[in-house]
Amino acid sequence: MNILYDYIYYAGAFGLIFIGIFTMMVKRNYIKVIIGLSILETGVNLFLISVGYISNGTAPIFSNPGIEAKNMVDPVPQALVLTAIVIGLAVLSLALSMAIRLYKHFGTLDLQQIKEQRW
Amino acid sequence: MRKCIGIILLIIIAWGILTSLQTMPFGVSRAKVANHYINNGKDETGAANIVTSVVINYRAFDTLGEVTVLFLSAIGLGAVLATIKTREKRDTEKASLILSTGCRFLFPPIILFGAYIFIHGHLTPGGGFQGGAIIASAFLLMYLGCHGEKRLNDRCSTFSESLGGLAFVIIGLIGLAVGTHYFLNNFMPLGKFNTLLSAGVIPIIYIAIGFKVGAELSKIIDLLMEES
Amino acid sequence: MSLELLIMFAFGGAFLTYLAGKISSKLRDIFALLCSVALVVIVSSLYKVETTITLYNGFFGMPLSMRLNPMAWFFAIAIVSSSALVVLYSMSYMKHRERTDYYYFMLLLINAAMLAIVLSGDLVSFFISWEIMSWSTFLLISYNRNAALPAGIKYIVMSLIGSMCMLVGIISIYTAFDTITISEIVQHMATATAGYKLFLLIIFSITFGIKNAVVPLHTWLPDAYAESPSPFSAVLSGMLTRMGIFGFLLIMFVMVGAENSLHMGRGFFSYHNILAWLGAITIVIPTFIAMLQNDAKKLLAWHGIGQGGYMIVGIAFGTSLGLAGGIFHTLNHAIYIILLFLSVGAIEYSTNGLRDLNSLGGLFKKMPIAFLGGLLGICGLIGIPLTNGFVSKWLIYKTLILGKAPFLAFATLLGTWGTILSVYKFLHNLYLGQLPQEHQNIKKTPLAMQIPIVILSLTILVFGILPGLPLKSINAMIVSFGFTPLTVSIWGISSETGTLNMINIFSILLVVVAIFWLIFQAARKSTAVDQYDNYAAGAAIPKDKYNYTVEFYAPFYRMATPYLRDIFDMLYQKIARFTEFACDNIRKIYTGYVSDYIIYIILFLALLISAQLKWSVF
Amino acid sequence: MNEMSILDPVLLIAIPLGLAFLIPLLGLVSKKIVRWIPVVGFLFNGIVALLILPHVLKQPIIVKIGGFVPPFGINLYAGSVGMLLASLIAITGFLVSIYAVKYITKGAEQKYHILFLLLLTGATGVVLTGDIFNLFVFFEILCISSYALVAYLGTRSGLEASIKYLIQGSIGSSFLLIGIGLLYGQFGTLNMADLARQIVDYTEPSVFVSMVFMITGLGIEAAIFPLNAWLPDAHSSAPSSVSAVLSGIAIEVGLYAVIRVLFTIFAVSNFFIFFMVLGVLTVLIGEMSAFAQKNIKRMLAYSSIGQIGLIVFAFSISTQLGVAGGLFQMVSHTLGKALLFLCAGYMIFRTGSMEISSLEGIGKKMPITALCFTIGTFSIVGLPPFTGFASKFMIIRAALANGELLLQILIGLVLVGTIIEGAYFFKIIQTIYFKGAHKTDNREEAPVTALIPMLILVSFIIVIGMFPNIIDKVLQPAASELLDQVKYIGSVLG
Amino acid sequence: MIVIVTFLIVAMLAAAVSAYFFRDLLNAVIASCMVSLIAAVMFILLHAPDVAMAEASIGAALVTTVFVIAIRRTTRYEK
Repeated sequence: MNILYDYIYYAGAFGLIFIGIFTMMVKRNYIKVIIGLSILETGVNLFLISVGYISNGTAPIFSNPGIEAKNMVDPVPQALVLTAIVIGLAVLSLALSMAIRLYKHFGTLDLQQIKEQRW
Repeated sequence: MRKCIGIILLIIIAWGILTSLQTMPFGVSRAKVANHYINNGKDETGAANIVTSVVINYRAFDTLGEVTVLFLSAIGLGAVLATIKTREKRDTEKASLILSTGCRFLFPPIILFGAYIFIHGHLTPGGGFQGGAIIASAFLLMYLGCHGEKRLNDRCSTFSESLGGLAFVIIGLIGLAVGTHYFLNNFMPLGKFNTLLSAGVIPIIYIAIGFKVGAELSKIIDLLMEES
Repeated sequence: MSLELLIMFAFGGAFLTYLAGKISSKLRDIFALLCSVALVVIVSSLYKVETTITLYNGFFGMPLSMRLNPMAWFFAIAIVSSSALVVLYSMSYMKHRERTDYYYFMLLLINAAMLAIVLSGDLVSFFISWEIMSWSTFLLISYNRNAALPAGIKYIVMSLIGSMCMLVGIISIYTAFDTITISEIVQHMATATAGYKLFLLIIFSITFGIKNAVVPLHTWLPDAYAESPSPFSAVLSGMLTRMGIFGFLLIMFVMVGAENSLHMGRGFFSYHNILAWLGAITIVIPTFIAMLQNDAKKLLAWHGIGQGGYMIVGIAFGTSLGLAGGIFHTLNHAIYIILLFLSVGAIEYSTNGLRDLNSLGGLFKKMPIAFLGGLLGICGLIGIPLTNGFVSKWLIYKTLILGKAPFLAFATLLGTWGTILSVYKFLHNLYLGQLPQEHQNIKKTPLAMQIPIVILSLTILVFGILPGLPLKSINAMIVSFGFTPLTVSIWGISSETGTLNMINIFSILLVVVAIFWLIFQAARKSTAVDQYDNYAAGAAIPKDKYNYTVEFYAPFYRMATPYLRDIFDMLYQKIARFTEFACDNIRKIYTGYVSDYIIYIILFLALLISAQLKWSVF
Repeated sequence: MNEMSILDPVLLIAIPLGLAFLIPLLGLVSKKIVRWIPVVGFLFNGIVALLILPHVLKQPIIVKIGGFVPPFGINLYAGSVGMLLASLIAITGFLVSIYAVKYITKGAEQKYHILFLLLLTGATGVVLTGDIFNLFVFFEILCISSYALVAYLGTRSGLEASIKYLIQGSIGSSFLLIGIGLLYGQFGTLNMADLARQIVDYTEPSVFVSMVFMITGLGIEAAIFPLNAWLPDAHSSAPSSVSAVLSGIAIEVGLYAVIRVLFTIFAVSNFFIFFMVLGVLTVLIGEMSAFAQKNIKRMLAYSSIGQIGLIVFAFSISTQLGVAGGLFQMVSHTLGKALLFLCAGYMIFRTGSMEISSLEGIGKKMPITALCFTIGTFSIVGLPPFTGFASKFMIIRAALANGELLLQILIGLVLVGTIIEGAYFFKIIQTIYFKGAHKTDNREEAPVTALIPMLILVSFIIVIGMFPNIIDKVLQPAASELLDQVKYIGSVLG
Repeated sequence: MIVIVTFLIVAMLAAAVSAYFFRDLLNAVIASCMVSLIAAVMFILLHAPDVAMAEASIGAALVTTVFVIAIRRTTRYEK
C-alpha cells in the first residue's frame, strides 16, 4: 500500500495535467479550452511542489528560533511555482481578453467554426 | 475518434512519465543546491523566510522576468481590448445601500492586510505577489460592490506600476554599480535577524513588487470590467 | 591590361549604363556602345597573354582567381564581339520601347557574367558568375511580358536544377581534393577512383547538357528563344547556350583530363560514346521538328538545338580533328544564328512584331540587306562550300569517317538534309514569294541594324574562304588540352588524310558563277515580268497575295507530327503537374482546427517517448 | 576584467527592461518620445553587444547575477554564440523599430512599442541565460509579447491566429515546465552546466523523457515540423514589422534554445539522425506548401518554415562545419526574411491587399522597395553574390564532408526544396516586375524611415555575401563552443 | 493523515473531471475554482505556505473572476 501513498501527490498532479490536456484536445468551445489550460497549469504547479517535498519536513521559514535547518522542505520549487502561478494568470487574462474580442468578431466561440486561417 | 486517439497518446505519455518518476522517489531529500540555501540562507541574505530569500536574492533574475511578464500581460490586455471603439453602455441597476456601504467599509482593512503581507514578506510566509493579489481583490470588491461610481484612477495606477518596476531595476543597477559589482546584489546591511528592517534589499524590493503587482492586477480587472 | 580591370570594367559598365539611362537615353546608348567596343579592344589586345591572378580570398579563405589561356581567350573574343554587334543592333531596335535602361543593364550584365565565366580560374567564381548569368537571363527572358513569363519560369527552374547539380559537384571536388583552382584539379584527378570520375562527369554534364540543350534536357530552349526580345535571343542562342560547350570542354578535357574521360566505361556504354549518340539524336529530331514550326524564331530555336548536336558530336569524339571541328562549329554557329535572329528582328521591327511564317513573304525587295543577311546565314547553317559552316561540318564528317562511326555519320547527314528543307521554308516564306498588300509600305531597316548584319555576313564569307584565322587559335586551345595540333595554313587544313583547300574551291566556284552569269546575261531577251500578273487556268489571279507557301510541308506535316511531338516536354509537364498537385495537398496538413494542432504536438511527444522506451531507438 | 565592468552583458537585458518600464511614464508626458524609445534601446544594445563580441571569442564571460556562485545563483553565459545572436537581435531590432516608427499608426501605439521592446529583450534573455528556469521565464516573455503583438491589429485573422498561437504556445510552456520539474527532481539543480556535468547517458529512460518534454516545449516556438502549425497563421496576420521580427528572430531564438539543450545539457549523439530527418521533412513541407500559396505573407511564413528546416538539418550534422553552417544560415535567414517582410509590409500597405495578384506592376510604383524585395528573395533562395549562397555553400560542404550516403540523399532532398523555393519566389518577382498595368500613376514610394532599414539590410546582405570571412571569424569559435560540452562546464563551474 | 490526502486528491480530480463535463460554463469555472482551492490546501499539506497563499489569492480568486467576466461578455452555454 505504501507505493500508493508515496505516489499519491504525483498521481494527483499528473491526473490534473492529463485532464487539462485532454480537455484542450477534445473540447470545441474556446472558454472550455482555456479552463483546461488553467487546470493543466495548476497540475504542473502541484507536480513541481510535490517534487520538492521531504517527508515529515517543515516549512522553510525560521519563524521561531526552535526550528533547525535539518529537515526543511526544498524552497527552490516553491520559488519556481510562485513565478509559474503568476505567469499562468498573465496568459489566462490575455487569452480571455481575446475571447471577448473573438466573440465580437465571430459571434461564436466554437473553434470548429473559427477556421478562416488554414492551408 | 479524436477522443480515443487522445486517450491512447496520453497513456503512452503517462507510461513515459511513470518510468522517469521511479528515479524520483517521493519525499526523499536529494537537492544539493537547496541544502545550501537552507543551511546558509539565513546568514547570506538575513531573511527568515528562505523562499523569499531564494525568490529575491538567489534567483532574483527570475523574479525580474516574472514582474516583466505581469507588466506585459497588462499592456497586452490594453492593446487587445483597445481595438474596439464603440463602448455601448450596460444597464446595471445600482447596488443596494447595505452592499455598497459594506464594501466601502471593508475596502481599507483588506488593503491594510495586503500591505501587511508584502511588508513582512521576508519574515512571514507571503510577499509581493500575494500582497499585491490581495490588494487587487480589494479593488475587485469595490468593482463588484459599488459598480459605476468608483473606478481605479488610471494615472496613479500607471505611476505605481512603472515606479515599482523601475525601482526593482534601479536597485539591481545600483547593486551593479556599487558594492561587489553584481547585478541585483544585496548591497544593504543585513540588520538584526527576524526584525522588520532586516535582510537588506529584500523588503524594499518586495514593497516595490507589492505596489506593482497590486496596481497591475487591479488594472487588469479594471480593463476587463470597463471594457464594454 | 590586367584581368581584374577587365572584369571590373565589364560589370562597372553595366551599372554605369543603367545610371546613365536615368540621365538621358542618348547618353546611355552611346555609353553602352563605347563599353562593348572598348571590351572588344581590350580582349583582342590580350591575344597571346597567359596570366592567372587571385582576386581575393575573402570567401571562406578559398582563393578566387581569374586566368587567361587560349581556350578562355577564344570564347572571350567571341562573347565580346557578338555583344558589341548586338548592342549596336539594339540601339535602334529598342528605340521606342519602354524600360530600355533595364534592358541594356541586363544585356551588359549577362555579357559581363559570361566573360567572368570564361575567364574564371577556379570553380567557385565559375559558379558565382554562372548563377549571375542565369538569373539575369531569367530577368531578360521575361522582359516582354505575358507570353514570356512561363518561358522564363521554365528556363530558371531547369537552370536552377543544373546549377544545384554543379554546386554539389564543385563541393564534392573541394572536399575530395581540398582545392578549387581548376589547374590543380587535374593532378589530383589521378588519385580519384573511376567511379568518382564518372560521378563528376555525369553531374557536370547534366548542368552543361541543360545549358547546351542536349535532347532530353532541351525543352526550355524553344520558348526562351521565341519569347525573349530578338537582339537578346541572338545573344542567348549565339553565346549563352554555348557556355554549355565551354563547360563540356572544361570538365572533359581540363578537369577530368582527356585520357580518363575518353576511356570511361567499356564499348558502347563508354561515356564519350553515349555523349556522341546523344549529340546525334540532338541533331536529327530537333531539325525535323523545326520544319513544322510556323513561327520564324521558334524555327531558328529548334535549329539552335540541332546545331548544338554537331558540337557535342565533334567534342565527344575526342580526336584533335573532331575537337577542332566541334569548337570551330561553335564559333560559326554563333555567327550565323546571331545573323539570322538579327534579320528576323529587322523584319519584326519593320512589320512591328509580325513573325508568323504563313503571313509574310516577298520582303527581299523592301529589305535587301536583311535578305542578304538571311541568305548568307542560311548558307552557313546548311554548310554551303564558301561559308564557314562548310569548313566545320567538313571537319566533323572527316572525324566521323576516320573514326569509323558510319551510323553517326549517317545521322549527321540526315540532320543536314533536315536543315536544308526547313531552312528553305524559312527563307522562302519570309523573303521570297509575293509581297502581301499590307506590307507594301513597311519601314526601312535603320542603318544601326544594317551594319551588324553586313559585318556578320562578311565574317561568314571571310571565315569560309580563309578558315586559317580562327583555326590558329583553336589549334592553340587543342594544344592546351594535350592533343596533337593540326597543321593549319591560312586557307585550310593539310593533313595526311586529305587537305582542305578553300582557296581553290573559291576560285573554281568563282569561275563557274562567272560562266553562268555570262550565259544568263546573253540570253536576257525576256522582259521583266511583274510578280502579280500571273494566271492560273486562264483566269487572272486576284491581286492579293497568291501564296502557295502556306502550310509549306503539309503532307510531311500530316505524316510526321504523331512521331515528332516533343515527348520530353510532355514528360516534364506531367512532372510539373504532379508537383503542383502534391504541393496543393501537402498544405492541407494545416487544417485550421486547433485540436488537430494539439494532437500533432502530443503525437510528436508520444512518438519520441515510445521510440525510446519500447524500441530504445537512440 | 575590471575595465569590462561597464560593458557587462547583463546590461543587454537590464537597460531595455528599464526603458520598457519607463515608457508608460513618458507616455503620460508626451506621445512623441515614446515612438523613439525602442530605437534608442536597441541602438544601445547593438553598440554594447558589438563591443563585447570581440572579447568573447576566446574566453566566454560568466555573469553571476546577485553575486552567487553559479550552481547556487543564476548565471549568464555570454559565449560567442550568445553574443553573436544578441548582436544580431539588437541590430535587426534597431532596424525594424525605425521601420515601425512610421508604420504603426493605428491602435494603442505606446503599448505596441512596449511589447516590441520586451519581445526582443526576452529573446536576448533566452540567448544569454545559463539556467533552465530562467530560460523558461524569458521564453515566456518572448511568447506572451508575441501573442499580444499578433493580435495587435484586432482584425479577424489576427485574433484567430493569436488564440491558436496562444493555445499551442501555452501547452508548450507547460511541457517545458514539466521537463524542468523532472530534471530538478532527478538532479536537484537548475544550472545548465551543473546538469550537463551530472547527466552522463541521455538514452536512459528517465533522462530521455525529460529531454523529450523540453524539446517539445521549445520546439513549438522553434517551428519544427509537427509543432509549427501556428506559424503560417501567426506570421501572416501580424503587422508586418512584427512578423519581420517574429520570423527573423523569434524562431531562431527558439531553435537556439533547442540546440543549446541538445548540445550542452544532454550531449546528444545518435538522436541527431532523427533530428536530421525531421529537418529535411520540415524543408520539404515548408517549401511545398509555400509553393501553393496566394497570400504573400503566408508564403513568406511557409518559406520561413523551410529555412528553419534547413538550419535544423545543418545543426544535426553536428560537426564543426555543420554547426557553423547552421549559425551562418540563421544569420542570413534573419537578415533576408526581415528584409522581405519589411518590403512586403509597405507593398501591402500601398496596394491594400495581401494577395499576390494585387502586387502586379508594383515594380513601377515602388522601385526601391521592389529592388530590395528582389535582393532579399535572391539571398533567401541562395543565389551567389548574397549571404544565402555563402551559408548554403557551407551547409552543403558540411553535408558532403564525411561522405555518408544518408547525408548525401538528404542534401539532395534539401536542394529539391531549394529548387521549389526558387520556383515560387521567381514567380513573385515576375508578378512584381513583368505583369500588370503599364500606367504609372502616382508613384508613392515607401517613406524614408522605411527605406533606410531596408537599404541597410541590403548592404549587410551584400557585404556579408561577398566577404563571408567577416562573420566566419565569429562562427568558428561559436561552433566549437556549442560542440565542446566539457569546456562549457569548465568555464561555468570553474 | 493519508486518508485526508487521498480524499482531497480524489475530490480535486472529481472537480477537474466535472469541469470537463459541465455544459454550463459558469459551473465549469466554479469547478476549476474548486480545483485550485483544493490545490491551495494541498500546498499547505506539502509545507509550502507562500505558494498556498499565492495559489489561493491568484489561482482561486483572480483567475475565477477573470473567467466570470469573460463569460459575462460572451456566451454562457457551451454549444
